[in-house]
Amino acid sequence: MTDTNGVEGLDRDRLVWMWTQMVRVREFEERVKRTFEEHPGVIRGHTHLADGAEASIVGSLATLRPGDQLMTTYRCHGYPLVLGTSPKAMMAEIYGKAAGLCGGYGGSMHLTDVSRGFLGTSGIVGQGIPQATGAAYAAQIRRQGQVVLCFFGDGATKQGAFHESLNIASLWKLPIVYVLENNNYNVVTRVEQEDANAAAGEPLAVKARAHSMPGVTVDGGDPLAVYGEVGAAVARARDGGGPTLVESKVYRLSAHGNSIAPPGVPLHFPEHEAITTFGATEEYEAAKRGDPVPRFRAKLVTDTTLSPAEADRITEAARTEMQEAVEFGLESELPKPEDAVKYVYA
Amino acid sequence: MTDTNGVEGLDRDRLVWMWTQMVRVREFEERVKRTFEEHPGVIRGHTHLADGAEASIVGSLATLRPGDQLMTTYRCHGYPLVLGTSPKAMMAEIYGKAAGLCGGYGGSMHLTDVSRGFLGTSGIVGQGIPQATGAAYAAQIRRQGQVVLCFFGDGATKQGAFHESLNIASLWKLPIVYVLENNNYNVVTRVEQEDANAAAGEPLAVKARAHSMPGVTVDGGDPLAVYGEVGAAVARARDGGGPTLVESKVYRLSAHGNSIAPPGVPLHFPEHEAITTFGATEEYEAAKRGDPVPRFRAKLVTDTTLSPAEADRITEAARTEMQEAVEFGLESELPKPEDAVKYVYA
Amino acid sequence: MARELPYIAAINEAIRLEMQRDESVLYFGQNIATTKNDPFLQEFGSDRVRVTPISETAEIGMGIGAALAGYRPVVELYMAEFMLVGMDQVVNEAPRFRYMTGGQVRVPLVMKAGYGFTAGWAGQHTGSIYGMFMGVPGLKVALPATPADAKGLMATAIRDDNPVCYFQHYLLLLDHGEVPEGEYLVPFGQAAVRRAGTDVTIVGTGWTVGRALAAAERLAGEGVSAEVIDPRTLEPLDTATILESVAKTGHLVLVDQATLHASASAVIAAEVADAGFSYLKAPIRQVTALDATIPYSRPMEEYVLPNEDKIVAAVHQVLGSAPVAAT
Amino acid sequence: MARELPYIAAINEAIRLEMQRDESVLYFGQNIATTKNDPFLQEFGSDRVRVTPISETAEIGMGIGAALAGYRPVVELYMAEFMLVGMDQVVNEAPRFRYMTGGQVRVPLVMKAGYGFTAGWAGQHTGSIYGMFMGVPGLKVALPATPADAKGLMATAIRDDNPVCYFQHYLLLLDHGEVPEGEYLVPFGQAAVRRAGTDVTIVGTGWTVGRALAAAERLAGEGVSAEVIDPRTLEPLDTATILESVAKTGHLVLVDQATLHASASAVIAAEVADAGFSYLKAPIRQVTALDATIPYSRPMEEYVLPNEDKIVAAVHQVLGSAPVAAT
Ligand SMILES: Cc1ncc(C[n+]2csc(CCOP(=O)(O)OP(=O)(O)O)c2C)c(N)n1
Ligand SMILES: Cc1ncc(C[n+]2csc(CCOP(=O)(O)OP(=O)(O)O)c2C)c(N)n1
Ligand SMILES: [Mg+2]
Ligand SMILES: [Mg+2]
Repeated sequence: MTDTNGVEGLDRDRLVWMWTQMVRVREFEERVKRTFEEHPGVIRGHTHLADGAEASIVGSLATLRPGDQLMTTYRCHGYPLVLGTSPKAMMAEIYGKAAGLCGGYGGSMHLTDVSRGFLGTSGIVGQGIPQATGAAYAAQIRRQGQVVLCFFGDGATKQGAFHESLNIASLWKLPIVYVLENNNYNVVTRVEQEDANAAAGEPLAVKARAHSMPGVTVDGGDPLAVYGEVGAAVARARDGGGPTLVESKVYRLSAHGNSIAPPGVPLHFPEHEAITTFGATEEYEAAKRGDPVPRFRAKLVTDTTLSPAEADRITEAARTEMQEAVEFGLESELPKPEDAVKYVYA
Repeated sequence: MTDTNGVEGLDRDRLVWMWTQMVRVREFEERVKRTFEEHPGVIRGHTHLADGAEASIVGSLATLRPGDQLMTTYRCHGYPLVLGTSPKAMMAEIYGKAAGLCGGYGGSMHLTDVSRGFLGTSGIVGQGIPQATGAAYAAQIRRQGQVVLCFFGDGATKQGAFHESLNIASLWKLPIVYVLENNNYNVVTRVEQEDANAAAGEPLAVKARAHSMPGVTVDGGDPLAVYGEVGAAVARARDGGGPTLVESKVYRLSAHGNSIAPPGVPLHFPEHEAITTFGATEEYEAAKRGDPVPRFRAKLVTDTTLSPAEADRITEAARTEMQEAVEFGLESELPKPEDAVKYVYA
Repeated sequence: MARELPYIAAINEAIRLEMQRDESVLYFGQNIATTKNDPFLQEFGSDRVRVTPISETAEIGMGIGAALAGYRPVVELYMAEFMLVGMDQVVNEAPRFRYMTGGQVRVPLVMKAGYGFTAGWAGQHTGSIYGMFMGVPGLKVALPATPADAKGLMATAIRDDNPVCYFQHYLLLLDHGEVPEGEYLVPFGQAAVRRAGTDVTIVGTGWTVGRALAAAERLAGEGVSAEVIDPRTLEPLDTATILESVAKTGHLVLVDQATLHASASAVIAAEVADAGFSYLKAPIRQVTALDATIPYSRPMEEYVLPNEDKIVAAVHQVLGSAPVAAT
Repeated sequence: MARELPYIAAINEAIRLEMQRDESVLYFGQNIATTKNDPFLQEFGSDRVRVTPISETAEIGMGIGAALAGYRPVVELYMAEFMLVGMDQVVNEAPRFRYMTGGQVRVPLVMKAGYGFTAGWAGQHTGSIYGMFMGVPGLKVALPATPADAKGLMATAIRDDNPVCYFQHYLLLLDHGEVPEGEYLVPFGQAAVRRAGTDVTIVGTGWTVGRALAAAERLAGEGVSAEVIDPRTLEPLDTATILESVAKTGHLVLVDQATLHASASAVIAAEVADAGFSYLKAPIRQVTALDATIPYSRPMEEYVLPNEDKIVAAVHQVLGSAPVAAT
């Protein structure tokens, strides 16, 4: 058994914790997805899942200290689970219940847990990036060594907001790490269809060059690799060394989101666009074979950090936990209609 | 006398033409500036001059063929003069007269001459860049070998619109050349105060890297150097090789624009911000010593392309021409008030 | 019997017919035509049909540039809120070029986006923000409420020489209705009287037209005859048809999915309170969304939206209060 | 005698006093504090006062983020139109965070910008676009018309826990007026009656308040007593004060620098046409900018703007037409 796996500061407990979080995210998302079939009508609007990005999320968040902060996109279920937010409150939110994390006001796209440093999400592509940058400005002048993580997708790098923010962060040496989750797709558009770097065979991390900022690309399927790169960037940011762009290459294992339809038409979760749109079944199958959750389990089992039995127990516990979240969500009450006019103004 | 000065395709006449155009731009701008003192109240709103950028403008536009197009910012007086637009119509526009290039609707910031391929300007920083990119898309699919030049300032590269456009142009291999006139200032902000590249001592042309696009930096005080770089980029664009970012380093020799004041307070043209804001008199004096108009004259005279007497005649002719423009502008009629509701809809 | 089509298919039919008719019509935007199987791509080729990156500022700006250069782009923007990231292009660039150049250029550009998706899409994807585009000189705004209008207004938008915001309603996408075949144009600035009536005028747009019609049906059961008007375009706005109706009914109820102060109904109310004042027998009542961001959860979402009950109640109020105004 | 200050100095005084009072207040934006001599920089240091690049989307977005993280940023945006390039942040982000998180957060953010610079600044820099920010739940809008209000509304804006658009008027920047020293707060949602009168109510905002007062003065010479009201904030909007006045005068003229369909006056007219209908003795008339982009040349610019003649004429119309409504 290796205590650190070559990544500084990760002992056995932490490694097991990392895999546990990955499993918890996966099990949560599986149940969100299944809700569309098993409880039609309970989830409304648009829901985006993090399955496939677990290693990247956990590897990133494992680098944080209490007091650090983050902001994300609409694809936001993974982060709070790792931060310790109650999956019951999260599922209840996704089900639109009063006991939800945001009281049923926000839903799937806007899970936020300020008490754990998760300041919020934007459903508008790229627009959370300057917001996280502003939080990093606050962290800089508060001088308590806080760091901000900013998560967004490959598509978001095509929004001007991305570049405007990186320029300022670099210029002001803000304590922020930009984690670009490159999952190769913006809905049904492949990254090389919309990104000049990708079309030229370059990594998206080269965009950092435009802002005299370090940019790195990492295998987002490997939580330790992510931990290493994001951790180095976090350490530099904490030391006043400024921001970093970390491109984390992931593959989302579900479709972009559930089907989009007017009320009355039942919503469902379609197959991945690689298959439905591009007929690239083999691409998808390969991604499935590289699924980061079993992959990291295999690694931990192989190097005897984790026994198969313990792994099974962890999985089982996550299943139970998330099933309870589903039940909690289903049984919770809907909000009172007239509460809709609360929280408009502070 | 050298026929080409090392730059392909420039014979003596063309070189003299280039210097002539530089002088014409300078003389025009001088008179615009003087109008604030000599004819107070005639120019309203905000006026931005091109003095200092003449070599860059002429070197760039000399690369164009009939049918090519361009778009610019509010700092737009130089380009149409070189394209052959009547200075009388331009001055009348700046004076708000009915005989103005745009009938008095647009004023100094919006000089446009569609008949010469000058499609328009935006007064909103960076917003003309996607527009020029759209014109380049039109040129690409029209398949007549047209190229579009897109002019903007160093400050504009901090607008998201800049990056969004460059990505698409690179991805689609659009026939466009982005000419970034880096004059070191955004009003009273120095480029290293707002730009991460400049702060890191890098040229702004490195921004092109973010879009897998060639980026070059050129001495914008030397029309032949500009002609060479923009010309190479135009040739590549015309051949389907895609866009280029050309950073042309210039120094504006006047303040950003005239003073900003409510009606009733007379407007004037202040001294350059290097002096008024930063007390960097020597910086400004050095720029004056490097003034591209006498500099190119000296070069042409030294290599005997131009005789001093001919240079004087050219200058005199430009003065007369621009003085006539002033007089035309002053004598022209104001528009009819009720014409204000024309041209709202096509 | 005439052919029926869903609203969404009617829109696509209009684009397709206009692209067949006029080679200068382009169609581009996010997440369209990303494979060779795309029917637009197959029929019109990749010069005229292109997927763009998620770059609304550039997309709309490029639409303007291509329009200045002689083309007629239709930019697919999916949701009206996404236009906000490129809002300067929409309201401070596209509609100003012609004017600022003294009439030298035209900007024939269709900005096509959905709106009003109050089906659990929560705070940022459900807006009814057409009000922001009203009163922008040079800009036109179309809000089709039926499949036929969806087709006819799109065709007109594409042929218009000005920038047009074409806002389709997300809740109507699958609504079926008769749609004329072949060339079909619905003129801008001509309201449709969706139901004739004599006691009260109800004006709605988009999805609220259906709510107003349902309310009118219910009111008919009570013996109240409501006239329902759909302006179809907000710019130009056909106030004449509304005034004519109010001249007849003396009562006006306006239904709007936007909040009160962001609504098109406020603009209409203000017009009628001027030019139609002498016709009015009672206050003008607006039935709008409540002043809240759209919440995710269904009971709260329903609570903030206009509905038939609220419309019927408003009609009762204006009819009941008529004697007050007469004193 | 109380101290006089120009409008612009009053704004700066408010920011300075609030920054002294509360360390969490930040001030950043373009082209401010670029040298050590800047008074804000000297007094408050570069943590709290910073020049930003020309990146409105990032500037406003960063304001939101800093607000979420506990600060109270004032973002200097210069001209309201420049907010259009970051419009999503203004209307679809800042005002929605609190609501979408079920009240977990607050976004105390002041977006400060000038507007209405109809002094030859032509088509893209002269807009009166406050209407776009009305009816956005969660957002407040202040439009100071006097130096005192410029100070008092800014102080209130900075202390408000919600995003506030603070729009100063470019034509008023050098107007002098009495400004209280020290702490001075003007509450939001409280209109000011600028002149008392009995025959007609005139409502204006910003620069048009002065035009309305001048018209009222002229009308007084004719024996017409006009009450002039300045709402001071558009959100919240003090309709009560306007209704009270109309209850007294029976006549309403609204003056707005925006075009008719983009005006705040349409919103006010609609409110009065409902809640104040029974008070009205005549049509509600709006005096707004004509439906054109603002032209550069002076005669055309003057032509499209509201002015005293137009206001006086509108008052004549509503007073003259009063008997019609009484039949
Ligand atoms: C400004 C804007 N444009 C378009 C959309 C619609 N949209 C929602 S998610 C999405 C794809 C984003 O792709 P990416 O950034 O790669 O994130 P991913 O969903 O792959 O995690 C798009 C286009 C939006 N929400 N906002
Ligand atoms: C979006 C936007 N923000 C701010 C302004 C105000 N403004 C006008 S010109 C200018 C400076 C632009 O600098 P640069 O791009 O370097 O061009 P230069 O004036 O130096 O030629 C600024 C900030 C504007 N017009 N548009
Ligand atoms: Mg993606
Ligand atoms: Mg500059």
